[in-house]
Amino acid sequence: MIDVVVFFFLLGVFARLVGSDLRLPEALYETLSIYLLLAIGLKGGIELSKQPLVALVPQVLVCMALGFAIPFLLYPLGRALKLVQADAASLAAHYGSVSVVTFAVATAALTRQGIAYESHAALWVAVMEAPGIVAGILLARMGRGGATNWRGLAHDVAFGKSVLLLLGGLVIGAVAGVEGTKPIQAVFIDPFKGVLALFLLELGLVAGGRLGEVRRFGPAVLVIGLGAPPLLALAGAATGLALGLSTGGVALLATLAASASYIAAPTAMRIAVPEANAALSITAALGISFPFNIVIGIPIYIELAKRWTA
Amino acid sequence: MIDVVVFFFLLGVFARLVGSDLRLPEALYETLSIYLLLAIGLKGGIELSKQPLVALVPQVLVCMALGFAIPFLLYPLGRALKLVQADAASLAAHYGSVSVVTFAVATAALTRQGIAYESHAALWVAVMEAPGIVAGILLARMGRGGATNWRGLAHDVAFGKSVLLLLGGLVIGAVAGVEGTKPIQAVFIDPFKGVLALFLLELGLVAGGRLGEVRRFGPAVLVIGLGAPPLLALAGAATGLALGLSTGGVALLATLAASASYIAAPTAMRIAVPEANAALSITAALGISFPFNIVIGIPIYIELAKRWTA
Amino acid sequence: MIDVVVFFFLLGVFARLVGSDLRLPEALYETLSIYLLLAIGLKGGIELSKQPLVALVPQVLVCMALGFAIPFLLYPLGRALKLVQADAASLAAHYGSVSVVTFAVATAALTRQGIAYESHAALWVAVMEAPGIVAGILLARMGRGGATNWRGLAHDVAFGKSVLLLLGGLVIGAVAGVEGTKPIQAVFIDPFKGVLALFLLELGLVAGGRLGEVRRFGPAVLVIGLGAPPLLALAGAATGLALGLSTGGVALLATLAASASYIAAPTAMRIAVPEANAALSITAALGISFPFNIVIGIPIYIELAKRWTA
Amino acid sequence: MSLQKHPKTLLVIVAEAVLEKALVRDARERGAQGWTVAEVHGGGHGGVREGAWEADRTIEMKLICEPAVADAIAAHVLSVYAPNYGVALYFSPVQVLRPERY
Amino acid sequence: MSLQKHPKTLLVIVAEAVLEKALVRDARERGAQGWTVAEVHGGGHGGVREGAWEADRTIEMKLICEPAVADAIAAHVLSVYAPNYGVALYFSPVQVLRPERY
Amino acid sequence: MSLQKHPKTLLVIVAEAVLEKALVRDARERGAQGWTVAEVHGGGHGGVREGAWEADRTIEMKLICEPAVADAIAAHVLSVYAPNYGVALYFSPVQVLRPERY
Ligand SMILES: Nc1ncnc2c1ncn2[C@@H]1O[C@H](COP(=O)(O)O)[C@@H](O)[C@H]1O
Ligand SMILES: Nc1ncnc2c1ncn2[C@@H]1O[C@H](COP(=O)(O)O)[C@@H](O)[C@H]1O
Ligand SMILES: Nc1ncnc2c1ncn2[C@@H]1O[C@H](COP(=O)(O)O)[C@@H](O)[C@H]1O
Ligand code: NA
Ligand code: NA
Ligand code: NA
Repeated sequence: MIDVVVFFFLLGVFARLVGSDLRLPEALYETLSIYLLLAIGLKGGIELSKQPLVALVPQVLVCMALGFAIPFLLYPLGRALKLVQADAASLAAHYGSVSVVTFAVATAALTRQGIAYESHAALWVAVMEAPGIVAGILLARMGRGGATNWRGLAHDVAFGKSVLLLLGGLVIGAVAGVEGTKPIQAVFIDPFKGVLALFLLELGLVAGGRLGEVRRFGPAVLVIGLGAPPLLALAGAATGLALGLSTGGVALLATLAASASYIAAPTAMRIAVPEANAALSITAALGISFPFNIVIGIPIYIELAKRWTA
Repeated sequence: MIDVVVFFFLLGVFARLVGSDLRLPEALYETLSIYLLLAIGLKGGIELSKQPLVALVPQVLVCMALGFAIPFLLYPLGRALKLVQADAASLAAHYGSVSVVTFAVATAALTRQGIAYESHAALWVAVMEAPGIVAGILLARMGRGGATNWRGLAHDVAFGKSVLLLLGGLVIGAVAGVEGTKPIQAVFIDPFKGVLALFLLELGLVAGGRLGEVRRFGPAVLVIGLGAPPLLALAGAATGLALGLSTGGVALLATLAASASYIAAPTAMRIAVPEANAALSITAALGISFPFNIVIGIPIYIELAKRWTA
Repeated sequence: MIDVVVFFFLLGVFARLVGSDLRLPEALYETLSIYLLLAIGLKGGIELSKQPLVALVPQVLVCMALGFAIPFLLYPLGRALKLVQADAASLAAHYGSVSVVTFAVATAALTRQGIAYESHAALWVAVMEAPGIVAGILLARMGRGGATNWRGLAHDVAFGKSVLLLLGGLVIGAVAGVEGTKPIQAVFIDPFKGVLALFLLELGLVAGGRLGEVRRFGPAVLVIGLGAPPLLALAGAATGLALGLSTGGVALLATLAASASYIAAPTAMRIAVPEANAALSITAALGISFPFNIVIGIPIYIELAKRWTA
Repeated sequence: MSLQKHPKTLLVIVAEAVLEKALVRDARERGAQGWTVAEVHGGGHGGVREGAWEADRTIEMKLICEPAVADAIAAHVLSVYAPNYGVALYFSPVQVLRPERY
Repeated sequence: MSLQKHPKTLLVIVAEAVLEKALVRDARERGAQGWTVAEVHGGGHGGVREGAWEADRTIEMKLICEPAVADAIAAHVLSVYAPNYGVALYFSPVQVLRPERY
Repeated sequence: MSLQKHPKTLLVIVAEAVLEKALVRDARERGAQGWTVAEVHGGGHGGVREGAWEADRTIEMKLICEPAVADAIAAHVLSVYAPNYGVALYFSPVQVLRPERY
């Protein structure tokens, strides 16, 4: 059975395709994304408070390496599909980074199916935001003059909204623990899935708007949008296996690898690689791969994880 | 005892009348209305999932006919009160369509009094949005040149925010069922009345602002604003009886008939009948009939339904 | 142990100090403040419904007198620190009025520690908003020509958002009572602390922005920002003792006295005493005293109340 | 600086928000190559418009274009919308740098 | 097109949002027949104004009116508000179509 | 009224919101003493920009300044940002009252 939150996404896509005037106010969009980042961080942090931190260092490093490696995998594919250097690199960066909402949909699916996963998985999300973006910028600059303001960029990503809220939530959850966070659970834990549903409605509206653009960019965007996720999911799942993760953990790492960023990456690439076509990347990431992942991909990745860890 | 949510409406009216600077941000207004539409739809849809759909077809058709007929009842009254054709027609259209919040207040009152009603009543709301608007436009065009872009209009109403979210919620609720929607109930079911209270605070502010305008439009607006609801409630209750609805169902259909739209109708009429005075209709609908219905009308319609179905 | 909501404040300050792009949409800020005011009022009102109102009259009068007296205590201090008349008076007005969020943090701390307090304390907050502002304006006008539009000012404060929502909530809570408000508790009671956490995140962002300004205003702002709260807390606690309040009540009155307004006062003073430097007051109130109170002050005031009422 | 500036006309249309879609379409049909919209509130002969409900919102649309295009759009707005909608419009001479884009 | 255009003055006032009500009243008293307000943020001699809290919000008010009316309003704003509030104002010549409305 | 008016240039830059911080910095470095920003949406050669996601938002920045300062800022924006970003800019002659502030 499809998870109920996915229906909200489809409703949004439908509304957009039929030209409905439905629009969620921008302030709501921002509020929901702030909420989801904080809530995911907090939940992970509460779990983090129950275990030794040192054991997580290898996981963190491997996750970062995975995010950094992905653009190097995808870039040649983009070039082979006749994308110019900047576009191939920028697109690759989006897939190197991660989509927090795709992650949330995957955890919801796991919970529904009663499959356990590493409770601190939010930490992986937080550390996988940045490396792919850095790799994408390196690829865009490769063999070219243009100097990159690495300091500014590092600052913008490390202290950007996504990483800051995820890590902030993680730290607060870890420090305050189960007891300390009890009074705020009615806001940050219980309504999580309902809020996710609303956010998916909004993302459906945006993704629906992107679908119309697919034609504009030719087959490259389709090939990458549909081909990259399963490919990267394999890489993610293999990494998860190598790290000895649980079934749910393997599925989540596959999902993270397969997912493409549509918050941190677009903004960062717009500043660092302005010559790249922003519409192309967002169309692939949000118009194609995002729906693919939440509707078709995640069930497959979970199935894959079950078999590989059986 | 007056329902607590009505107090929030009165607080809003009071704030406006004394010239308070209290204003709810526009994004909140939009968010609350999106939420209420989705939540009402979802709730109805969950119930819909428990029963055969075919049995509802007659109800749906009769509800639509009722909405379509109402403007033909009201239009002569408006003309008799010396309103010009466009104004009488536009005003009639508002009453032909329905107010979702009035409906919500009525369901809350029924629940509080422990009176059962057809659990799929949200479906009536969804199908009663449009017919009254169409009838109003026909009346405005009657015996006149002006061509109406019916295709564009049909599109705008069918895929407009209200109908889309109500039907979207209904379908999601029906497909996902009780089990499937459980994870999102903390957002869409439990807080419903509290959110309704907030929305009524906002509507109170708007209605309070309209009260000052009543004088501007002379007695016509008062006569219709106060006279139409009880009249239409009778028509609605009679229709409900004829359909063999439960006590609560009769009360709800009376309420729907008596209520005037202030979301879908004003926007649709602004486009289709721009020569009508928009302020006049909104003043009658939101400044007079809305408060009348939620404070005085609904208790009366419930009482009426109890007697007629006894 | 620090209350979890305080961590959200610190996260906001941190985000701002490191120059993060994190910003809460303005509509969210407004929504949260409307929610908190209503919720605090409602909670107090529900309690109010359980007791005789007449017994509260002396408390109310003494609280108002305390708020009115505070600016007369602080003004000479400001002048001694070389502030010009308008600035000293405006700053004093901020401390004469109260901070609703500081109050909320204090009630949360009391609840966590299991210390009882007068359940109608929200009433104190409502009546303490205005007197300090009036006193501050008198001080600014003292021995000067400029006429003050007292009527307009009285209107703006009495029907301003803060007082209106607090009193509105109180009245609704008192009239609807425990039973009547049950259906809206899922919105106005349960999520209170989580919403408070979000609001503190936002206030942290604002306060963090103010910290950079501290230097600009020299030592005066630091001396008052850090010195006034403990001083005023003593006055508040003493008043609480004199009124025969419970331990929690003494702590709350100390907190109210120590807290500085950053909603009602800045706007009122901007209109009534425009020649005062608004940035100076907000820097002291929100940049220094607010963090001081919620991190260090409140635990001390509670300790103090425990000893004095032992 | 030796910036080459070119005269264009800025046409500003303040109108009920419900007209936005139609105004964009009409402006493009008459030769406008771009448009910018801000959400505003205000008042005029039709009373105060505060954006308190859906049909009470107001937009300000700016069109930088050839004088003849501005005239065509303004004439259309004046004859089609102004009789029944709250509309204010004005022209202002401006200078642009890349004239082919406007 | 034979659009008949009429010269008017556009007066733009950027000011602290707390002044909005007063500015509308003052402008109407001095002959303005309409006004349009947008919410903005910015910075100037009074520092950066980001709208981070209630008294930190900024508005931009536009008034299309007779030159003499614009002058009267500007003079009033300059003498009454500018000394103590963050205010920027400028005049711009514009052309309108229905002159009696401005 | 004997208001003393002084000519200045109003430079309006409509650009992707991601550029705001950089534009403020660049404008100040080139002599702008203040700036005003409004959130807008619109469309042009780069397609429709609706603000539907983070990198799709658009701002309109207004700078009242000396003509030479406006030219320097515009030249900079044109050479550095316009090649890769959605940018529209135009100049308009305005008059101000307190010339030393702009
Ligand atoms: N003289 C004016 N100056 C500035 N804006 C105006 C003026 N007149 C009208 N407007 C704007 O245009 C809208 C519609 O104007 P009206 O049709 O006169 O009600 C108003 O709500 C204002 O936002
Ligand atoms: N030169 C300028 N160009 C554009 N806007 C300005 C300028 N100077 C001031 N402003 C606006 O006017 C407000 C108040 O200006 P000020 O009184 O100089 O701080 C600022 O916050 C800006 O929004
Ligand atoms: N002719 C125009 N009139 C008004 N605004 C424009 C015009 N052209 C472009 N813009 C604005 O500038 C932004 C970027 O323009 P462009 O680079 O042409 O896509 C658009 O999204 C519009 O908001
Ligand atoms: Na990825
Ligand atoms: Na009706
Ligand atoms: Na105080």
